[in-house]
Amino acid sequence: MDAEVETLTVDIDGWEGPLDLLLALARTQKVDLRAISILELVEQYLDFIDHARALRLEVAADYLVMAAWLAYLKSALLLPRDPEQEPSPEEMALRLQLRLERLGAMRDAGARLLGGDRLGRDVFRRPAPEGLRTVRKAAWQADLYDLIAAYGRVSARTRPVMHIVADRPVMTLEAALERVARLVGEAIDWATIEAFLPADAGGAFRRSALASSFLASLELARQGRVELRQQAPFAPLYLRRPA
Amino acid sequence: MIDGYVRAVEAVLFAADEPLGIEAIRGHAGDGDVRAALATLADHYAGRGIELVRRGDRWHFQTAADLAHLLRRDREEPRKLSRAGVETLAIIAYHEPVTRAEIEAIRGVQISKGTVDVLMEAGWVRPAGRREVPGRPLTYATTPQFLAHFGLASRRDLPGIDDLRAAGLLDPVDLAFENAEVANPDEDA
Amino acid sequence: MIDGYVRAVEAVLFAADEPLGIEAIRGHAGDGDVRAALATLADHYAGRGIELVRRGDRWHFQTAADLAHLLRRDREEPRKLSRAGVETLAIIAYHEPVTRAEIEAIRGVQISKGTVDVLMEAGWVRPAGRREVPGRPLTYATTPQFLAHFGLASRRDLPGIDDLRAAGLLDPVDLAFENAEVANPDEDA
Repeated sequence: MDAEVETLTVDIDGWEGPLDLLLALARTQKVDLRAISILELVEQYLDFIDHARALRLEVAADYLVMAAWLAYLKSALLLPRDPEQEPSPEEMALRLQLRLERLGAMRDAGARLLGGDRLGRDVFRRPAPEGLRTVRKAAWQADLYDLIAAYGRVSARTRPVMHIVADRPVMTLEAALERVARLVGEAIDWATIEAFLPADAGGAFRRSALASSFLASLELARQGRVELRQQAPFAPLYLRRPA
Repeated sequence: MIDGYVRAVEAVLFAADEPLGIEAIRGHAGDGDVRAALATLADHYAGRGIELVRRGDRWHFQTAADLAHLLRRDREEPRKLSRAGVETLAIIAYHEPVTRAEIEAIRGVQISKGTVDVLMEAGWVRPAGRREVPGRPLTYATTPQFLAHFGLASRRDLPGIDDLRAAGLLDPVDLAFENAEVANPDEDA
Repeated sequence: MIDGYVRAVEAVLFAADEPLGIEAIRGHAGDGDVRAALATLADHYAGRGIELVRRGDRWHFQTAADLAHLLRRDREEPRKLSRAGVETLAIIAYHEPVTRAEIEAIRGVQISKGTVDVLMEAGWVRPAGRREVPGRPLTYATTPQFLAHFGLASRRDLPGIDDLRAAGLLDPVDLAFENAEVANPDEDA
């Protein structure tokens, strides 16, 4: 047993962490991990670390943390039981044993996996198969409506187009200017802009007259020939001759 | 039961990355009657999906020649023709035979080479000789597949300009807007 | 005489450069009973130098495993995995889907970033979604290529997985610990 520990000492850098080292030490006990002596394992580990440090080998911190924890576990296992202690030393020992079992199981599984019939090592596929190809071909879609609508669009875009403006009843700006200037001269007090529209105006002509009269009012106000007043946005607009 | 040496030769040929000669096969499969094994295999595979074939004095497995078409599959994927594609096709259909420059003049926009290529790939457009003018530009026309695809007996079935106008397909945008207003005179009443 | 469809499936699998699933086979061989054809072929090739094998839900031809000694010479070893790599791969395969923290809990040591990267680069391991716990850690699982490479018909064929599961060795320590306590209530009496 000592001789085996000795050979392990040489390889301090070869371990993948304290659990890995513990598993290797546990395996030197040559028993099923379920029957492992945790106390003996703790001794092995502490001896190993002491030995490594005696040889002035660098020992990483996590190995030392494990050593401290194992030393604590050892004393807890050996000293008279403190019933208040949670978790109990036996539970800690069992947890350690379960973790070793799991790591051991995965290590064995990995070895068996690698030892199987691996493609490219034990079994081979054809090195240069013909290969399968799927050639994607576009099936272009368009229907007759798309076609004639497109032609209509092109024609509309490029053919000369005659614009016909429908004859609509309008009051021109010139007429409105003349009318508002004349009427405001007759008025004495503030009057709403509607009062300046022809009494018989209706529909589209009334809207046109209102728009033109509004523009005319602005122009006359700019010339100082009329005063405007409005209390709030969209409130009635009043006009009068300047005082 | 297959002979042990035959199956060794079978595996060696399958795993080889090039046709193998008799000696190369023996080098892997070990001593044995390679020729007899090859004859047995050739016989066994005759008529299967895989064949053992001889190329000069080398042997290899290959897919049965008559099944080569299985290895390359064409798959059609529906794709919508682009706006430029439809317009170009429409111009060709209405004006054929027509040159690229004429198509561009009618469309008022340049067309990329890919646009006509797509129409030819679809089988709707074909080159239709050269126009006898300087530069002898290629002209394009539609194909019988074009008529079949669009359900036309002949190009004369395409609606004329008057039909298009009657269908409202020629209306410029601003005129269409004006009509919409007239149609709803009380909209803001 | 070999059935025409079986022959087509045989040719398609022979020509394929990767294991094929049922749909991919049908995509090339055409409509037919792919499963029946596969069963016929697997039966036909059993014991020959070439075998038809199932890996996950894909199929491919490969040389018979017992002929490895004839074919192995002059070939490069597949990539050599580090011990950390082998253990990590085993843990992922036997526990998938599994988080990095769970892998580290079993190995008792942190895994370097490179370890999982190497397994992913080899195509054996893939990210398999996040675990819905605080931090939403990424989980890892094996790929179809993993099964193909290691010669497994499915994850159920992982060596010893049934025994490991029955022994509770695939359960986390905490769970196993509770079970152990229940099983041995008088252990520390």
